[in-house]
Amino acid sequence: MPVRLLVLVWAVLMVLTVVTVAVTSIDLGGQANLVIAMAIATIKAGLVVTYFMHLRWDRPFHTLVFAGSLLFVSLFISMTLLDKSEYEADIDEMSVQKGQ
Amino acid sequence: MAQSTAEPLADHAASSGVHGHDGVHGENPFLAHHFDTPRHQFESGKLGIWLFLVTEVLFFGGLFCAYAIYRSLHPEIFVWAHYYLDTFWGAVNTGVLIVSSLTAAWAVRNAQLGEQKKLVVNIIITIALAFCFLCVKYVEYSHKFHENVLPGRHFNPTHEAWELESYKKAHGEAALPVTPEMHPAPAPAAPAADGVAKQPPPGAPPRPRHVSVFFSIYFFMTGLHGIHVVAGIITWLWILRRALRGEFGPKHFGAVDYAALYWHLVDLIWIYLFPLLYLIH
Amino acid sequence: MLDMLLPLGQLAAGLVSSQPGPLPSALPEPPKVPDSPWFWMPRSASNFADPIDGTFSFLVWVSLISTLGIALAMAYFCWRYRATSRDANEAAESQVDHSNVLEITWSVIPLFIVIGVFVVGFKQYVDLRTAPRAAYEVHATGQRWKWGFEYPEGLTHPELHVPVNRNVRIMIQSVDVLHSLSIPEFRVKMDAVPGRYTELWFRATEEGTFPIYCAEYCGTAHSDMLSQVVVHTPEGFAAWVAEEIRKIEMMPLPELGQLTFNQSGCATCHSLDGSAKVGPSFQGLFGRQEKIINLGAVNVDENYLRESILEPQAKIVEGFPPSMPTFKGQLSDRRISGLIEYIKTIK
Amino acid sequence: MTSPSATADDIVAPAERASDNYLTHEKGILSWLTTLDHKRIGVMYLMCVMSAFLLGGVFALLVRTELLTPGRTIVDHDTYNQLFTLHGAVMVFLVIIPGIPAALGNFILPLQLGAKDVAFPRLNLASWYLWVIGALCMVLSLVINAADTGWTFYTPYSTTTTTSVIPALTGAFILGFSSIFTGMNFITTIHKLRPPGMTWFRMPLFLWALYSTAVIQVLATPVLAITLLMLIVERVVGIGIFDPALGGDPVLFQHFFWFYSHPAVYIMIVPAFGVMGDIIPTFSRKRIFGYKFIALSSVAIAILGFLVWGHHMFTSGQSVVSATIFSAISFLIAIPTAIKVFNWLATMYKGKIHLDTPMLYCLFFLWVFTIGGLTGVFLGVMSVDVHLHDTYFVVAHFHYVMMGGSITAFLAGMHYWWPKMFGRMYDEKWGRISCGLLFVGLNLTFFPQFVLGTRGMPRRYYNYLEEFQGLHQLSTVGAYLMGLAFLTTAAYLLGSLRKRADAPANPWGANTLEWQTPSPPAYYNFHNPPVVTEGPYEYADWVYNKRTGGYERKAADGR
Ligand code: HEA
Ligand code: HEA
Ligand code: HEC
Ligand code: CUA
Ligand SMILES: [Cu+2]
Repeated sequence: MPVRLLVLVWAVLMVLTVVTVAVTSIDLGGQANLVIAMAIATIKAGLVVTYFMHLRWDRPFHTLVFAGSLLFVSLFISMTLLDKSEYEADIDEMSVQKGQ
Repeated sequence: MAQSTAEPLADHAASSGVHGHDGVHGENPFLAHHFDTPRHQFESGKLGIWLFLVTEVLFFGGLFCAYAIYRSLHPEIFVWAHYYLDTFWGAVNTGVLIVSSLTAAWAVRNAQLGEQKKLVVNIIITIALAFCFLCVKYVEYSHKFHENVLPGRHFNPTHEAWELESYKKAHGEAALPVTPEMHPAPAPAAPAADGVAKQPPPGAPPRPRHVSVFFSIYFFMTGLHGIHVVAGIITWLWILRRALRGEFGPKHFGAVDYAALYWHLVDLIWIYLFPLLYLIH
Repeated sequence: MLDMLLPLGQLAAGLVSSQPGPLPSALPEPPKVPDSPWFWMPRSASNFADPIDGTFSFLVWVSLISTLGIALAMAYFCWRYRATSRDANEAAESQVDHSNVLEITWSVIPLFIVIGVFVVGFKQYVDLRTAPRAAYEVHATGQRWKWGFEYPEGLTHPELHVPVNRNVRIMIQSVDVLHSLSIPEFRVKMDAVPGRYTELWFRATEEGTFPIYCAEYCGTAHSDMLSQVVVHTPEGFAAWVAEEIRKIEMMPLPELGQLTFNQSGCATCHSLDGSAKVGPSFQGLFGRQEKIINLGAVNVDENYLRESILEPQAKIVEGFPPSMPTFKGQLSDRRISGLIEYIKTIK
Repeated sequence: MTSPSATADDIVAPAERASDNYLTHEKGILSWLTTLDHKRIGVMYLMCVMSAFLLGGVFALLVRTELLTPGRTIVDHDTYNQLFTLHGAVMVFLVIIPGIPAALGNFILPLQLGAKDVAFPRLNLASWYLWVIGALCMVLSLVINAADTGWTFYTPYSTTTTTSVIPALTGAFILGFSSIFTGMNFITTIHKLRPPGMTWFRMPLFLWALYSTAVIQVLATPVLAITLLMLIVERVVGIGIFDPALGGDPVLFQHFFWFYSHPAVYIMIVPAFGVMGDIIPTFSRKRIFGYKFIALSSVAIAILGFLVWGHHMFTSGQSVVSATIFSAISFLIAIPTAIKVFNWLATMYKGKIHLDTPMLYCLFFLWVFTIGGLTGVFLGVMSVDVHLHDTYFVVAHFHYVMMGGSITAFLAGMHYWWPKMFGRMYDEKWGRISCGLLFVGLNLTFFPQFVLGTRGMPRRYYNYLEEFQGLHQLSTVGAYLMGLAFLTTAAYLLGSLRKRADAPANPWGANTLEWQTPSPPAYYNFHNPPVVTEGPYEYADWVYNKRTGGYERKAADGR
C-alpha cells in the first residue's frame, strides 16, 4: 500500500470522526441519529478493514472468514432482538425481591 | 510495496511440496519444521490470526447484543446517563486510535520493504499513542470514580445529570441554577443507589430507575476494550524488541502484520463503542 | 414389559438405607399421580391432551418404524455380508458408492415427515399460547418453594381449584428466581419469570386431582415445590370457593394465623421450636426484647410484629440477613391480625 | 492413498520396528509437559479426559444411587443439586467437548492429513494447559462449596446462590478458550498443511467432521466466554443486564447461553460422525457410500446448528414468532443427519463385514444415536415439548445422544486407534463383552427415563413421587451395569499397555494415511511427505498378512 493511500484513508477516518460528533448535536428525530452514527461507524470500519487490514489485496477467503463472523454476530443480535416484544414494559414497575 | 501484502515473498513454489530433508530447515531459524517455506508459514499464521479476530468479533458481539437489548428496553437510561461521559475525551481517544492504526499499517509496510529505522519509529509511535489512549481513559475513569459514578451497586453519583456541564450545554434554559429549596433532605436509610433522586429543576427529567446499569455496561465494555489495548501494548513491545534486533525484513514480517491486524481490530471495536456510548442523542 | 424387570431395582434399593424425605411444603401430603390408561402419557384431563398425544403417538410410530428398520437392515447386512476371517482376504461384493436416487429418497421422505409434524406442532403451540378472552382468571405466584393461587373472589390458596369444562387462564409470576408451573395431566407448562407475567390456559375435561410440579430448577427444595390441581363440577367449584371464604371469615384469629403461617411459606424461614432457620424462631417471640441493627433493643409487641411482616426491611434483627420478603398487599388485614395472634400463642 | 516412499520408509515390519517413536523419542515427565508434538499432546488430553470422565461418572453413579428411593437415600437436597451440576458441567466441558477433537483429533488429524504437526504447536500445548487450569478451577469449586446451579447457570438463581459459582464459571470460561485454540489450529492445519494430492474431497470423513467442528468452536465459543464473563461480573458488582430487579431480563441469559450451547451439542456429535465415517467402511471393506453427501452434511449441520438455540426455550416466555423459527430450523437439522445415518447403513450393503470391537461400537452408535436423534425431533415439536420440557424425557434424549452417541463413538475411535497410539492390541474378547455390557446398561438406564418423562417426572428432582420409583430403580441398576462395563474396559485397555508392543502398522486394513506410519508413529510422523493419489476408502490393495497380524500393501506389479 503506497503511503499516500494510507494517509488518505487516515484523513477520511479523521473527517468522519468529526462529522459523527457534529451530527450528534443536531436532532434529526426518532432513531435517525442512531442510524446515522452507526452508518458512519460502519463506513469507518469498512475503510479500516479494506485498507489498513489489507483485505482488498488479501486472499478472498480471509474476507469470507471475517464477513462470516459479522454475519453470525448479526444473526445473534437480530434473532435475540426479535424476542424483544416479549420483554414487558412493566418489568420496572414490579418490585422484585431478592432472596438469597 | 506492491499490490499484495504477500508480494515481496519471492519463494520457491510453495505448492511443489518438496520438503527439506528430515524436516529441518537449516537456512532459516524462524521456519518451524512442519512448514515448507517461509511463505507457507506466513500464510498459515495469517489465516490463524484472522480466525482469532473472528473469535474477538464474536466475543464483543455478545456485549453489543446485550447493549442493544438493554438500550431498546430502556432508552431513557441511556439518554440520562450519557451526560456523565465527556464526548470531547471520547473523540480525542478515537482520533488517537485512528492515528495509531495508521502508524501500525505503516509499520507493516516498513517491515515489508525492510526499512528498519522507519519501522522502529512507527512502532514506537503506535505504542506511545496506545499509552496516550490509556492515559485519557485513566483521566475519565478517575473522574468517575471520584464522583462515585461506578458500575452496578456501587453507583451513587455526587451530581445529578442536570447539574452537569454537558447537560447545561445541551439544554441551556432547563438547567436552572439548583437552589437549596429544590433539594429536600434526601430520604434517609434507603439505599441511595437507585430510585431516590434529588428533585429535578423544572423542565428537567427525573432520574430514571436503574441508571447504574448504563455504567455497568460502560465500564464493562470500555474495560474489556482497555484490556485489549494493554494486550496490544505488550505485543507491540515484543515486536519492537524484535525490530530493534533487525529480525524483520521482506522475507519475514509476519509478526508485524499479525500484530497490526490485531491492533486494527481493537481500533475497529472502539469505532463502534464511541458513538454507542458517548454520542447518545 | 419394563415392569417385569422391576424387582432388580428393589434389590438395589435394599442395599442402601431409605428415609422419608421432607414433605412438600404447604401440602399436608404429596399429591397422587392418577393411573393412566396408557404406557407413555399420563391421564388426559384437558383440551390439549388429545391433540398433543396424537402428535406424540404419530412420532412414536415414525420412530418405531425407523429404528426397527435400521436395526433390521443392520442385522441383516451383518449376517448376509459377514466376513469369515481376515485371513481369507475377501473383497466386498461390490464397491457401489453412490446413488442420487437413494440420497434424494432418504432426504425427502424425512423432510415431508418433519414438515408435517412442524405444522401440526405449530398450530397446537399457537393454541397453547393464546388464551381465549372469556376465561376464568387465576394468578399464580411462584416463590421458593411454594405455589400460591389467587382467585378473583379474593381468595388465596396453595392449591389450584378449577371448574371442569371451563376455560381457565393462569397469569404466572415469580418473586425470586425462575420456576415453572407444570401440570402433566393437562400437557401444559410455563415458566414463572421474575420481572414479567407469563400465562397459560387450559380447559379441564375430567374431574379429579392431579399433581402440579415446579419444572424449572429453583434451588434446594425445587423437588418439593409441589401442589395439586383439583377439578370440580361447576357447582362443586362454587361451593368450594364459598366454603374457603367462609372458613377464613369464621375462623378464630389464631387458627387463621396458623393457616396463613402454613400457606404463606413462613415455615420455610421461621421455626416454632426455638431453632433459628433463615429467620428467627417464633418461639417465645412475643413480649421478648429483640436487638435491632442500628436501633438496639426493641420490645416485640403487636405493632412491631405488624411492621415486621409488612415492612421487614425497616427493622432487621441482629444476626440475620435482611432477606425477608414483604407481605404487603399479599395478606389481608385479618390474616395479619391472625398471624399476630398466632405468634402470641407460641410460647 | 499411495505414497511411493511410504512403502519403503515408513512401513516397517513389527519385528524390526524402529525403537525410536514418539513415545520413546524423548524421556522424562518434563519432555512430556513441554512437548510440542501433537501426538503427545493428544495422549495427554486423552489421559486427562478419561480421568474427568471417571469423575463425572462417579457423580452420575451417586446421582443414580440417590434416586433409588423417593426420599433421602444417601445425600441431602443441596448435595444432590451440587452432584448433578458437577456431573453435567464435568461431562460437558471437561469430557465430551474436548473428547474427540482434542484427544483423538489431536493425535490423528495431522497423521491422517499427511502433515508433520498441527499449524500452531505452541497454541496446541497452550490449549492443553488451559484445559488443566480450567479443570483445576472446577475442582476448586468442588472443594470450596460446589456450585448448585445446574450446568446451564440460569439467572437469577446463579447470581444469587451462595455456593461458589465463580470458580465454576471461571473454569468453564478458561475451558472455552482451550476449545477455541483447538478449533483455530484445526482449521488452519486443514487449510494449509495438506500434502500434495490431498484435495478436499480426498480427505477422510473424520477430517471433514473435525473441520466442521472447528468452525463451530471458533464461532460459538467466544459467545459462551462473554456470557460467563458477564455472569461473573454480575455476581461481583451487579451489572444488571440479566437481573430483573435492575430492569434486566433473565430470559436474555437463556438466549446467550443457548447461542453457544446448542452449537456445542454439535461440537460433541459431529466429530463422532467423523469416527463413524472412517470405521464403517474399513470394517466393511468397502468404499463409503455417498462420500460428498456425508462430508457436506457435516458442514450443513455446523451452520444450521447456530439457528436453533431457541428450541430450549419453548416454555420460557419466548415469543411465538421466535419459537416458530427456531423449531422449523431444528427440523431441518434432522435431514443432514438422516443422510448420514442412511449412508452409513448403505456402506455396509454388499460389503465384507468384520465385527471387531470398533465396528461393534459403531453399530451400537448407529442404533442408539438414531433413538436419541429421533427423540430430539419429539422435542423440536413445539407443542409436544411444552409437555416434555424439563422432564426426564429430555434427560433421556440427551444421554442417548451424548452417552450413546458421542461417548460411544469416542470409545469406537479409541479402540480403533489404540494400536496406532500405543502400539499394542487390546484383548478383543473383553472388548466385545464390555461393548455388549455397555449396550445393555445404557438402554436399561436411559430407556425407562423416556417413560418417566412422558409421565411427567421433572428433571433435577431430589425427591420424587412414589409412583415413579420402579422406573427410577431400573435406571439405577442400568447405571451400575454401565459402571461395570467401564471398569472392564479400563482394565483391559490399561492391561494392554503392560504387554510388549505387538501392534502391526495397519491392523484393520484401513487406507487412510495414519495407518501408513508404524505403530506407534515416528516422532516426525512422515520421513517424506506422502503424495496422495486416491481416495481414503480404497481397500483393494491391502492384503492381510498372518505373520504380522496386519495388512500390507500389495506391490504395484501384483506380486
Ligand atoms: C450430542 C448432543 C446432542 C445432539 C446431537 C442433539 C440433537 C438434537 N436435539 Fe438435543 N439436546 C442435547 C444434546 C443433543 N441434542 C442436550 C444436552 C439437551 C438438553 C440440555 C439441557 O437442557 O440441559 C438437548 C435438548 C434438546 C431440546 C430441548 C428440550 C427441552 O429442554 O425442552 C430439543 C428441542 O428441540 C432438542 C432437539 C434436538 C434435535 C432436533 C436434534 C437433531 O440434531 C437430531 C437429528 C437426528 C435424527 C433425527 C436421527 C437420525 C435420522 C433418521 C434416522 C431419519 C429419520 C428421521 C425422521 C423421519 C425425522 N434437544
Ligand atoms: C457427556 C455427557 C454425559 C454423560 C456421558 C453422562 C453420563 C451419565 N449420566 Fe448424565 N448428565 C449430563 C451429561 C452426561 N451424563 C448432563 C449435561 C446432565 C444435566 C445436568 C443438569 O441438569 O444440570 C446430566 C444429568 C443426569 C441425570 C439427571 C439428574 C437430574 O436431573 O436430577 C442423571 C440421572 O440419572 C444422569 C445419569 C447419568 C448416568 C447414569 C451416566 C452414565 O452413563 C455414566 C457412566 C460412567 C461411569 C459409571 C464412569 C465409569 C468410568 C470408569 C470406570 C473409568 C474408566 C477409566 C478409563 C478407561 C481410564 N445424568
Ligand atoms: C425468605 C425467608 C422468610 C420468610 C418466607 C418469612 N420470613 Fe420473617 N424473617 C426472615 C428473616 C431473615 C428475619 C430476620 C431479619 C429481619 O428482622 O427482617 C425475619 C423476621 C421476622 C419477624 C421479626 C422476628 C423477630 O425476632 O423480631 C417476624 C415477626 C416475621 N419475620 C414474620 C414472618 C411471617 C409472619 C412470615 C410469613 C407470612 C414470614 N416472616 C416469612 C425471613 C423470612
Ligand atoms: Cu420452583 Cu423449581
Ligand atoms: Cu439444542
